[in-house]
This record gives sequence, structure tokens and C-alpha cells, in this order.
Amino acid sequence: MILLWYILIPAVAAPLAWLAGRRSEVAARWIAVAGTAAPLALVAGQWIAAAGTLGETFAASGPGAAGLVAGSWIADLKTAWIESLGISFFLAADGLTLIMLLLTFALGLLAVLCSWRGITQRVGVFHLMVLWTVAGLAGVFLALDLFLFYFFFEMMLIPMYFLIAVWGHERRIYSAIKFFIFTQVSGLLMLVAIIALVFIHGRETGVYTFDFTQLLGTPMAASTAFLLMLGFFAAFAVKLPAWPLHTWLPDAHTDAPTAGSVLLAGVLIKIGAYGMLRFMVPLFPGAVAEFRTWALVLGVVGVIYGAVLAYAQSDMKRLVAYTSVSHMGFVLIGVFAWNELALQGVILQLVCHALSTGALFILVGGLQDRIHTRDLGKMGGLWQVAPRMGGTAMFFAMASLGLPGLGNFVAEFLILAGVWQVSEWAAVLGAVGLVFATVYALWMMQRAFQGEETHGLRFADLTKIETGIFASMIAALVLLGFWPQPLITTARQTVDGLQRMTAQSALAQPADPGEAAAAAAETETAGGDEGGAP
Amino acid sequence: MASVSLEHALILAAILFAIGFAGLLTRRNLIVVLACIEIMLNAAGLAFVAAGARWGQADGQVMFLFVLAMAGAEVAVGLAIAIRFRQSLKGLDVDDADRMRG
Amino acid sequence: MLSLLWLIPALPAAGFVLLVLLNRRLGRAGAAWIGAGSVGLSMLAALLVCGSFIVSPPAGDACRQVLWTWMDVAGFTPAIGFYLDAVSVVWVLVITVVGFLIHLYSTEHMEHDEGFTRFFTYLNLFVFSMLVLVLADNLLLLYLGWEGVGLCSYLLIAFWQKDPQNVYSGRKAFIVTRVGDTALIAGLFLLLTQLGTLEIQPLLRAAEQTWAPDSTVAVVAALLILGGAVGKSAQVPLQTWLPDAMAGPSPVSALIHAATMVTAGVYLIARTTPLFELAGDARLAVALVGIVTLLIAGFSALVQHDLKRALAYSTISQIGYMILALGVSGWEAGVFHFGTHAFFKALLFLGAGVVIEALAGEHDIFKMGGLARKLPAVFVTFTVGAAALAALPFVTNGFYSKDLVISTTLGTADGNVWLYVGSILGAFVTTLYSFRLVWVVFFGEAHTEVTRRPRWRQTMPLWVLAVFSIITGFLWLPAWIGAFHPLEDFLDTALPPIEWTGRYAHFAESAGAAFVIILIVYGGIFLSYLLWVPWRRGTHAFAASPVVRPLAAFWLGGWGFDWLYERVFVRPVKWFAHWARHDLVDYVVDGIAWVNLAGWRTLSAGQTGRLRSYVAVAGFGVVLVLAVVVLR
Amino acid sequence: MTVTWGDLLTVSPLIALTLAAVAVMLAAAFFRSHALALGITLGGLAAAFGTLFVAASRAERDVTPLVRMDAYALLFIGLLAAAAAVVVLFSWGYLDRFRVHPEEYYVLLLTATLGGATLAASTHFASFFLGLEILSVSLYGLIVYAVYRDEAVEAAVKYLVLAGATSAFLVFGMALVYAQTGTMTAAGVSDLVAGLGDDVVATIGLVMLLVGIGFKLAVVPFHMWTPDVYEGAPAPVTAYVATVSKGAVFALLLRFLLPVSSDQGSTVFLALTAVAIASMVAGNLLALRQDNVKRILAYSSIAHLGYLLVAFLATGERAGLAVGFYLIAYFATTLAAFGVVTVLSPPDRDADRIDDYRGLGSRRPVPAAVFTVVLLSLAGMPLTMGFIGKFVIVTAGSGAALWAMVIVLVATSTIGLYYYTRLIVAMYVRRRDEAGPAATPLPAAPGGTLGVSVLGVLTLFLLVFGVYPQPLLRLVEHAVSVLPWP
Repeated sequence: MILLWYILIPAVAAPLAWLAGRRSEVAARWIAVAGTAAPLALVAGQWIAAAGTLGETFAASGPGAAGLVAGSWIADLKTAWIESLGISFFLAADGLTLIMLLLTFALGLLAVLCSWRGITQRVGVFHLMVLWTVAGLAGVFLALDLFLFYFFFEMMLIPMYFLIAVWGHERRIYSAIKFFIFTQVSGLLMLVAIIALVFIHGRETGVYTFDFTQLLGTPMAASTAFLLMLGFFAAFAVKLPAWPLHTWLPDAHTDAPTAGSVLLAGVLIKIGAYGMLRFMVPLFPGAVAEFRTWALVLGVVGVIYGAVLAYAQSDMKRLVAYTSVSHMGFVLIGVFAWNELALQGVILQLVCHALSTGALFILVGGLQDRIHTRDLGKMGGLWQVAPRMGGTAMFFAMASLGLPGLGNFVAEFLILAGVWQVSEWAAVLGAVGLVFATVYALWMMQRAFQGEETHGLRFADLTKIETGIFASMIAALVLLGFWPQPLITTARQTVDGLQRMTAQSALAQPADPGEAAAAAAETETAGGDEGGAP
Repeated sequence: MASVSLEHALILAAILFAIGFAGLLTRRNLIVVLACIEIMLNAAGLAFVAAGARWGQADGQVMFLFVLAMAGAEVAVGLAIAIRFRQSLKGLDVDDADRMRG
Repeated sequence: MLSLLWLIPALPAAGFVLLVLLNRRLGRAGAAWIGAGSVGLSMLAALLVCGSFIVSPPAGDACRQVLWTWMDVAGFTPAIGFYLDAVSVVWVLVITVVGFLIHLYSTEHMEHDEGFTRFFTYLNLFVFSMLVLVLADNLLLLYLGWEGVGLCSYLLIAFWQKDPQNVYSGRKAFIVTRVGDTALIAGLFLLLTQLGTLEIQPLLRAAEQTWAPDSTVAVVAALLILGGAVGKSAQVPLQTWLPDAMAGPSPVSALIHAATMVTAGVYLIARTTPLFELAGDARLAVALVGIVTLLIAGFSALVQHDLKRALAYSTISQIGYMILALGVSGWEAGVFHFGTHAFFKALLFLGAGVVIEALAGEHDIFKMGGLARKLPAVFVTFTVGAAALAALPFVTNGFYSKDLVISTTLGTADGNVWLYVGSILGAFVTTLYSFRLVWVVFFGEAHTEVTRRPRWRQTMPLWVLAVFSIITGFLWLPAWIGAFHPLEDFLDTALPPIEWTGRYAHFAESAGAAFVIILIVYGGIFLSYLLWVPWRRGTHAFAASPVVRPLAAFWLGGWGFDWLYERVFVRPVKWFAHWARHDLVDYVVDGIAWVNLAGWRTLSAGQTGRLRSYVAVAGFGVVLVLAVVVLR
Repeated sequence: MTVTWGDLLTVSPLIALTLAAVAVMLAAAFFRSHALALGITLGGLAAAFGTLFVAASRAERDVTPLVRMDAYALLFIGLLAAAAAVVVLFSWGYLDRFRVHPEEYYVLLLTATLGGATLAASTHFASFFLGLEILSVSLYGLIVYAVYRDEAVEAAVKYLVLAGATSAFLVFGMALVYAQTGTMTAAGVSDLVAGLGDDVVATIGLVMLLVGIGFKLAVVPFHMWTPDVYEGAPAPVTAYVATVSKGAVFALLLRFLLPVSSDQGSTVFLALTAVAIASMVAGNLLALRQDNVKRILAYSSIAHLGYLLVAFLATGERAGLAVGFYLIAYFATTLAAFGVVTVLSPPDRDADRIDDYRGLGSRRPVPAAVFTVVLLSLAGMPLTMGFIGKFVIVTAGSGAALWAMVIVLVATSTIGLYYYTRLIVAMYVRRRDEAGPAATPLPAAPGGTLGVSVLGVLTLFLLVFGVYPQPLLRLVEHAVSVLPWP
């Protein structure tokens, strides 16, 4: 039942905020704070309560596929919904879900906070939209019925669309519709794939159901599986976004209001990775293995292309947006590497990227509120004007280029180390992407904050709210950089389950480097002169 | 006297129908257009009669009556509208009725 | 005592955090106390820990301290843990001692700078990162320090960030070293995948056990590590960033770009010695990198006008010696030269800092001159440093270490005559440019007014370093002088001893080889006197001759590497970025939108509003279908 | 073939409609009272709706060979009556502003509904033709009801001529089918379709039959009239044309031509596939940059009928479910859409320019909110019935492996997003480039409280069944199960 609250609290707070907003803007803001903070506290509570069991892995023999999914739940809720079509209202949470929920509510809260001064028009409706987005996101991460997943997947587009179109910047209408259309086309492709899967399963078993756990392991021809996998991939690749389906993202991020950018970059695009982890790969492991090379190519191209284009931008927000393209390329190759190192890296990357890029967006938003431009050509030397802002920007620029000691590095290292086991070249090229990341991050710093201040800009340094926001994000990133273990442990059972689910497929490979080394050692000994066992 | 076969009747009906349709395509006077529709409807009626004859049923003729009645109703309304049309467009040229387009 | 190991890096880290948090609330004095104080305490801790390590070595001649497990993923469990052995002791001592002296120096050098607190913040972060680098017990943590020092290097080069040129130099340093880091991290992936761990000692043992000597995987791993070292230590082909890095304040050049950070590559190779022992081809590559670098940079140093740039090229060249030593399996020789170089090069940079400060920011050596009388303390100490750099026989530490390095290039099994000749030539060039600086800067007539004289916080470090630049050489006397070599004995606990097994080992170890060097050094000093002593005008004709001029220009520009890289790497990427800045993929998207719009336009034009066209469309459709029906 | 009392009881909904029409006519002859006419109309519709339950309580039966009152017919009659009632309610405020007497309008509305209801229950060519013509002729009158508007006259002429011509096609097709089979019942046609083979004459007949149906449904290539009639007709009438006339014909299509989908290689099937695809593409493209709201809705209706054809062509009860549910969703959505136009319309014209909607979000928040929900439903976004509707259609299409159509559906419904959101943007987003004099804001429409409350109910309907569609799905499932599925 607690799972339902995660969706209901923000969903109900939304109209309240709107109603309150008609009388008092501050009331609307506080309701929005409550509507995100309350579920955040609830998730944190559930996390702490479940902390003990999440790190356990499954027994070697292990239960079946459905059992592996169900085995890692810490809570679930299943009631009838649309029986005529085999659809149930099915929510469940495991470690991965908890992480995503934490992220959702935390960034939701930050989105509300960072709009405190920036948003002055239609405040009530604004918070209605923010809260609905949060509710939809929570639903996406909780749903285990494929229809329900799709339902939330589409649902949160609407408030996000409004956030961009109404409170956005210059080309907001174009960007909003582009975002909407990209997601919608790909989402519909996924819907077709879902339905086809349901039918294949139905013909096989006579049971027409959208229940993910029952659909696992549906036998089908390899070519069919490949097509269906592509349907899922389309949706998630657009969300992620993977090159070359990324072009909605720079526009949407650039023109969205700060809160929208934060939610987009922080949580929304993470659905792509989440969907691949949760649904796509377990449903079609064979097809994913077949597609792996292509996905790695797309991912690597995305990493480098995103970074190079980030460098080419003169709009600071657009630059940050392109860095997302680059970083999500890592996520893509990590998912398709599909070993424990890479998967843990992916999950960490989701969190760390949300924090680092979210912070950069808040920062750019803050700058725009102050100097009314995002054009790097009109900045320069801002460090002199606002040193604390400069230092903060430097920190997050470093996070974005993957500086060790910050969470992003751990994530990217794990991903690339995992990818290396699958394809050395992908890993190397991914690492080369980090060089380009250095190029754009430092270029951005130079153009905005370093150099001589020549435009006569004078403005106040970080406000208290902003300082608080950034301090918490910096603390989180440093903590994750030096001690990412809590997150790793939380996701361990899920990752283990995912691995075992696909253990029979072509995706499977030596689970950890230790084993690989042992295997290597064995072959080495076998080939050597010494006949004795080690 | 060779009996009129179904085919003959249907071909005649088809020719009539085509004439009516051709008129619809080529004539611009609203009244003539309405007349063309009448021709087409009657062609259909003829086909019905012929079909009824093939099966030796009265149904075809009954349908013809229906068609006739409906055609009448249609023309009645049509002519009424034609009057408004003439008032509105100062003429009966259907091609003039292109204020709404795009 | 050894349990205090963690304090050594923790103290500068604490200093950094305090400086960040308190920032403005500290005055200059407060920042100076925290900044220099934390490093001073760190130095004390280091002295205590290392002292106890040397006096009573722990079992296995190494100790490890794990603070916590960094992460635990799929059997990969790197720790936040420190490892101390003879190699790290050398580095820790140099870092903390030189680091403290330079902090002290900076409190005076930077006293009027508006970014005073920021300076110490970065500097403390640097010391922390550098200590983590050399103390890390696993390669991932080493990499953390590795990147951390890279960051600080960038921040400090770009410290005077109002000038875009400085920021450019900082970026260049960061980006170029990151290219090398890419190789290093790839090496980490390779090692992790193959050996299942990144903890250095088990990793090295596993490598020795599982990899056959000269197996491909070992060579690749070693080469990837070399790639990292080349970037960080400014070796060919990634040396181009270091001369530009002189845009930073002089203490930074002294600490980061001379004494410590740039030797991280040397440390890394020394740390992973067993890997390189397994990979003969990689050792050869190391040696080649070293010899090429030391010659290229040496000749460049010869023609620089900018005092600090000259020193920078000299640094590159001297690190080339260290790398060369490592490449010929003279591991300990490399470490020894690192130790001596750290002191005299830091000394030279600090001296240069005082000079530049005294001349109100003048960098051009030909606008200096005559400073021997105006800045006597600097003159004396700088000359000591230059002599050490030039390896002035017997009295300077540089002589002993360089002599050892050059000997190993001939004496070990990996050595050969070519390397030896090259390194001799390098030594000659070194002597030339070292004394060129002394002659030009301190003698002749003054071209610029001295406006400021150093106080004790600047002179004291100079004197201390000058002393170190003399005495540290005696820690390892060559065999033909006497059997006093405590440093060698100490390093033997962690590194393979130098094996004099080469073809010319006998000669290399003998006084004869040393005599060659002594000859070279004195010859070099004499020639430099002839060429550059200000009262000998004739040399200008030589410098202006048509043979020398283009060569000098070529050397001045660093052998055209920047020119080449600009065209091969930078411009194509910039060009592509500019060309694709509106996102190429968007053209496809726009194309789809255009097709739709065209469809709308066409269809919409078809809605003519004319009844007869409507009938025609319907009729056409019907006829089409009927035609299909009939013809099918 | 005698008609018993029981039969009469069964067809009581149709009788109720007939009586109501007569009653309004008579009443209007004595009292020119709008309220009275409205009351009687609503009463008649309510009676028709109420008697559905009477009919439902009785065993389903054929009343003469002409009509069959089964659950399927009852569902659609109920739907049509409800839609008509909604149109009536919208008309109240709207007709008050007319310069002609409003009473006969209700007569026409009731007879049109009667025609539609007949179609829904029709099992015979005779009732088919009669129902269709009653509907058509009433619609001529309704479209031209505002005779003083030039657009209305123009629209009526276009509709009249095209409807007449396609009726001729229809009847001719019927005649050909009859000539080949000797039967005019739905079952006979179904059998014919199922065993069509390469009987050219019968196929021609079927195609011509489909012309008549296609015209009413306004699918490509019989769609050209749609925007003009939608634009020219008074807004409530447009709502009626868009819903009742199309719904009734679609109900009939399912009953007569069900087996079309069983042979995916047949010419008729291919022709319908082409029609469906062309409708989806053309409908959506035509609306792309259209500036007239009524025309946008017209074009979008073309596309929606294309979607419906996809479901129709997918065989099996799942297809019936999809068609039924989608039609209900489409009815509710379309009625609400034109309801908004109605409510906003000033006396002299309809509020159909996109400029009329700029800034509506702040001027008239409730209609704006309703319109937003409507547009989202048309776009098939979650929380609305349109989403579930699109989902069941894709389900049906995928179930029948109609991949080409499904992909086109996916692609074109995306184009739809563009113009639906364009309207939403117009209502809520202030354009910064609007430097010049803004479009003259729409004069406030008088009254409209009734209309707005009906809009509220419709919106609620859309949302509730968008989130919990199960009851409706059950109902439709039950209704379509009586059809003779192949």
C-alpha cells in the first residue's frame, strides 16, 4: 500500500497546490515542497528498513525468472484494473526502484526549490505540473504491468509538455512539441511491441496478460524477438537519449524552465536506462545480445558526438544538454555490456548524472535569472562577480568530466571496466569521450567564469536557497565518490536477479573479474609446464 | 422476341448511372446537378427492378419505390436549398461555392 | 607510528576543506596559517612515519593501512587504503618537505594577490591529491590522486584567470594530460579484467605468476601505463603542455611542474616495476621516450628567452633522464634522480619567482642581468641549483644522480651505446643552458630596476633547498668514491637493484665513465661562458648566423609539436564542431518535418472548395478500385 | 410475417423517437416555444433511452427482416440517443441567438436520430437505405438551418449533392448485390462477402455499397466535403454530423460486412486497407497547419475514422471491442470538442478561428480546460478515454497482424500531436512574437451555463473511463458478442 502513496501524495498535492496558488503563491510552493518531501521521507524510511536484505544475492541454483523478479521485491501491490484486456494495477519495488524513487522525489524537491524565485507566473499551475510529473515518474518506476508502465510513461509527458511550453524560454513551443513527438512515436512503437508480446504469450499459453513477470521467458522466434526488442529499444533510446535519436533533448532542455530541465535531465531521461534494465533486456536477452555491437556503436558515437557538440555550443544550457547526450552514451554501452560491473556503474551513473547535470541546470538557470542571457559570448569573468557561483560551477564541471573522487567517476569507471570485458574498443573510445568531456567542461568554465569581466555585469552571488541546494548536491556527489557502497548494495539484489534471469542467453559471460582471472589462471597453468593443480 | 436479360438491364442501368455521374462532373448549374443525381438514383432503381426480376421477387420493385420516394424528398429539400443558394451567390453556378477551402 | 599514515594526506585535505568552508571569513593570515600549517603538520607526520619506517622497517618492508572499502562490485573491492614502502617514502618526504617550503614561500610571494585564499585552497588540494597518488595501495585510488593533481595543475596554471591566455594554458595542460590518462585508464581496465584486482601488490604478484615474460598482454599493459606516464610527466609526444604551464605562479611551477606532479609518471612506472620487467619491448619504449624527450627538451631549453620556460624545458629534459633510467632497468637510478631533481628544480623555480617578482613581472632573461649584486641570496642559491642541474661534479646532488643514470644507460643489460651517447649529449646541453641562465640573468649590466627584495619566508626556503641540493647527493655515492649508499640499500627493499650486467658494465661503473661526465660538464660550462657571458659580444654573430637562426627558432617553438598538433588534432575537431554545431541529425528531423509540411501544402491545395473537384476525387477513387476489381 | 405487440415493445425506442418528432412538430404548429420543443425532444430521447432497457429485458429478436433489436443495436441506439441529447443541450443556448425559429430544428434532430437508430438496428437493405436517407435528408435541413449564413448554404449544397450522388452509388451497389445473391439481408451480404471469390459483379456491388458508407464516414477519397460542411454548419449540427451519422453507419458496417476481415487477400479488404491508410495520412496531414478549429476537427475526424477502420479490419471480437469502445470515446470527445466551440460562439458566427482561442486559458478557464482534455483525448494521451481507445485499436490491429496499418497509425497519430498541441499552445501560451495588434478577442458568449455544465459532465466521463474503462469495456464486450463473428 505504501507504494500507492508514492504516486498519490504528489498527485493529490498537485491540485491542492493549484488551488492554493490562486490565493497565495507561497502556499503553493510549500505544498509542492511537502508533496515531494513527504514521499522522499517515506522512501528513505523504506530504504532504511529494507537495507538489510537488499545486498543479498540469490542462491546459485536460484528460482525461475519470475521468481527472480519477485524475489527482490520489498513491497508490491496488485489489484484488478482492466480485466477485459488482461491488465492489472501492479506496482512493486526493489532496490533499483527505491533508488529511482529517491532520485525522483529528491530532484522533484530540488525542482520546486530552484523555482522559488525564478517562477513568478501562474505559480499554482506550475506546481501542479511539477507535482504531476513527479507522480507520473513515480508511477513509471513502480509499475510492473507493461500497460501500466506505458500508461505512466505517456502520462508524465503532458505536464512536462506544459512545463516547457508555458514556462519555457525562446523556442519553447518548438521544443515542447519536438519533445512530445519524439517520445510519442517511440512510445507507440514500444506499445506495439508490448501488445505483440502479449499476443505471442497469449497464443502460447492462452493467458492474455500484461503482467511483466508472466511475460518473462516467452518463447518466440529469434527474428520476432529482435523486432520486439527494437520496439522497446526505440522508446528507451529516445528517452535516454541515444544517438541519433537525441535531437529533442538539447532543444527541450534549453527551452525548459529550470525545474523542467532538472526533472528532464535528472529523472525523465533515466527512464530510458531503467526501462532497458527492467524490461527490455530480461524480456529479450537473446535479441539484446544480437544487437549488442550496434548498441555499443551507438553508445560510443553518442559519447563522442555529444561531447564534441557540447563544445560547439554557445548557449550554456544547450552545452549542458549535450553533455547529457554524452553521458547517456555511457549508460547505453553499460546496459549492453550487461555484467555486474557495468550494471552497477549504470545505476550509479543515473544517480550521479542526475545530480551533476541537475546542478548545472540550476546554475545556468540562476545565471539566466540574474543576467538574462545564456549566451556564453555575453559572459566571461563571472568568477570575479560571483566567486561562490564560480567555484560551484567548477565543481560540477569537474563532476561532468568524470573527476575521480566524485560519484560520476566511480560510475563511469565501473561502466567502462564492464564494457571492457565485452569490447575493448568501446571502452577505449568511451574513455576518449572523457577527454572531449574535459574539452567542453573547461571551455565552458573559461567562457563563462574565467577571463576578464567586460560586460559590466553585476549581480548577487548564490542565495541561501541556492547555496543549500548546491551544498547538498556537492555533498552527495563527494560521498558517492568516496563511498558509493550504499547504492551498490541497494541495487545488488536487483542486478544479481537481472544477471541470473539472462544467464541462459548469449548475454551471459563470466560474472566478475575474479572469476575471469581464475579462468585465465587456469588456462595459463594448463598451458604451462607445471602439471600440478594450483 | 428475345427477353431482356439481367445483363442487358444492368448495362443499361450502368450507362444511365455513368451519364448521371458524368453530368455531375461537367455541369455547373445546381438544378442540372440535382437532375443528374436523379438520373443516377433512377439508374440504381432500374438495376433493382432488374435484379428483382431475376429472382422473381417483389423486393426489387419495393426498393425502387423507396428510392423514388427518397429521391423526391431529396429533390424537395435540394430545390429549397437551391433558392437560398441563388440568393446567397446571385446565381446557380456550383463552382462559385468555394468560399470555404484549404 | 605507522598507524598515523593516514594523517599525512588527511591533514592537507582538512586544510582544503577548512579553506573552502571558511573562505572569506579567514583573513589572509588565517588562510596562510591553515594553508601552510596543514602542510607543515603533514610534513611532521610524514617525518615521523617515514622516520619510524626507516629506523624500524615493518615486516616485509612495507605497510598497508586500509581506511574503508571504497566499493564492492562483482568481486572488485578497491579500498581507500594506503601503502608505504621505500619508493613511497621517498616521494612522501619530497612532497611534504618541498611542499611545506613552497607553501611557506608562497605566503610571502602571493601576499598581495587577490586570490590568496583560493591559492592555498588549491595548493592544499594538490598536496592531498599528490600524497594520495603516491600512497595509494591500489591503482584506482592512485588514479584518483593522479586526476586530482591534474585538476589542481589546471586550476593553478589558470590561477590568474583574468588573462584568457593563462586559462588556455591550464586547459591545455589538463586536456593533454588527460589524453595520456585515457591510456592509463585503459591499462587499468586491462589489468582488472585480466588479473581481477587493482590492488597494486597482489596485482603485480598475479602478473608475475600468470603472464609469461614478454607476452603480448604484459607489453600492452605496460605500454598503456607508459601512456599515462608520458602525459603526466610531459614526455614526448605529450610534452607540449608543460612550457605553457609556466603561466601559473612561480611556487606552482616549483611544486607541481618541477618537483612533484610531473614526476608522477616516474613514480607510476617505478611502482609497477614488475610489469615492466615482464615486458622488454615496453622497457625499450620507455627508454626511447626518455632519450628522445631529454634531447628535444634540452635543445629547446637552450634557446628560450623566458626564464620559466627555459626551466620548464629543463624539467622535461630531466624527467626524460628519469624515464630513461627506468627504461634501462635502472629503477633506483630514476628514483634517485627524481629526489635530487625535486630539490634543485624547486630551488631554481623559487629563485626565478623571486627574480621575476623583483623585476615587476619581467620574464625575459635578456631584460634582466646584473642581479648578482642586487639579489645576492638569490644569486647564490640559484647558482647552486643551476650547478646541480648541470651536474657540477662532486659538490652537487645532480652530479651523483645524473652520473648514476648515465652509467646505467651503458651498464645494464637493457642499456646500449646509443642511449649512453645520447644521454651524454643531453648532459652537455644541460650544462649549456643551466649556466646560460646564470650568466645572462645575474651578470652584465642591469636592464630592469629591482623593485622588491625577498624577506625571510622567501629566502629561507631558498637556502634550505640549496642545502638539500648539495647534501642529498651524498646519500648514494658511486662505488669508485666510497661505499656509502644508504639510499640504494633503502630502495633495494622495494625495487630491484641495478644489475651491472651490460656489455660495458665494467666501464660504466668505473671512474672512467665519471671522468667523461666531468669533462663534459666542465666543457659545457666553459662553452656557455664563451657563448653567453654578457661581456663577450662576439657570440651574437654566431646566434644570428643563417644556420643557427632557423634552428633556434625551431627549438624555440618546441620542435614544432604544437604546430603539428594544432593542425592534426585541434583544427579538425574544431572544424567539425563548428560545422556540426546545429546538430547534423537535426537536418534529418527537419527534413521529415518538411516532408509533412509539403504533404499538407499539397493536400490542402487540393481542398479547393469546389464541389465538382470533390466529386471527381471520389469518382477517381471508385474507378481506381473498380479497375482493380475488374482487372484482377 | 406479422408484427406482434412484443415486437412493437422491442422496437419501442424507435417508436419513441418517431412519436417525439411528431409531437415536436405538432407542438410547434401551436406554440412557438423553444423551451417546449426542447423539453419534448429531451423527453423523447429520454424515453428512447429508457425503453432500451425494456427492449434489453426481452430476448433479442428480429422484428420483421428489417431490424434486429439485439444488445449490439441497443448499445448503439443508446449511444446515438445520448449523443443527440447532448447536442440538444448544447443547442439550447446556441439557437437562442438564431434569427430563425428554433423549433423545427428539434424535429429534424429527432428524425435524424431515428434514421441513425434504424441504421444501428438494420439487418436489411431496405431499412439500411431508409435509415440512411432519413438521416441524410434531416441533415440537409440541419446543416442549412442558419439559412442566413452563406457558409451554411454552401455547406448544405455540397453535402446534398455529394450525399445524393453517393446514395446513388449505394443503391446501385445494393442492386448489384441483390442481383447476384437474391437476398438483401445482412446475413446474406455477410455470406456473400465470406464466399466472394472472384465474382466481379458482386464485388463491384460491394465496392459501390462501400462508397455510400465511405461518404458518410468521410474517409478518403470521400472526405472532401468534411471540412466545408463542418465549417459551414452550426456548431451543434457539426457535432451531430461528426458523431451520430458516422457512428450509426459504422455500427451498420460491422453488422453487414464483418467477414471482410477474414480474407486479408480479398480486393475489398485491400481496398479498405488503402482507404484506412489514406485516411490516416491525409486526415492528419490536412490538419497540420490549418487555422480553422472546425476544419482541424474535421480533418482529425477523417484520421480517426481511419483508425477505426484499422480496428474494423482486424478480425475477431477484440476488433469489435475496439470499434465499440473507440466509437464511444470518439463520441464523447467530439461532442465535447464542438460543445466548446458552441459555448464560445458569439451570435453572429462560430468561434472557429484559432485566434479566437488565444489566451482562452485565462479568459475562459473552464472551456479551455475542457478543450485541453478533449484535445489530449483526441491525441490519445493517458488519463483520457482516447488513450484507452487508441490502445484497444492498436491491440486489435496487432492481434490481427495488420502491421502496415498499425505502423501508419503510429506514425500519423504523431502528426496529430502537432496540431492538437498547437491548439493547446494557442490557449495557454502567450506568444512573444505577437507584437502587432492582437486578434480581436471573442465577444463573450451569453448564457452557456447549461452548455458548460454539460461539458463538465462529458469531461468527467472522458476522465473516469479513461482511468477505469473496465465497465464500459464489459458493456461493449457484451454487445459485440452477439454479432456473427467469423
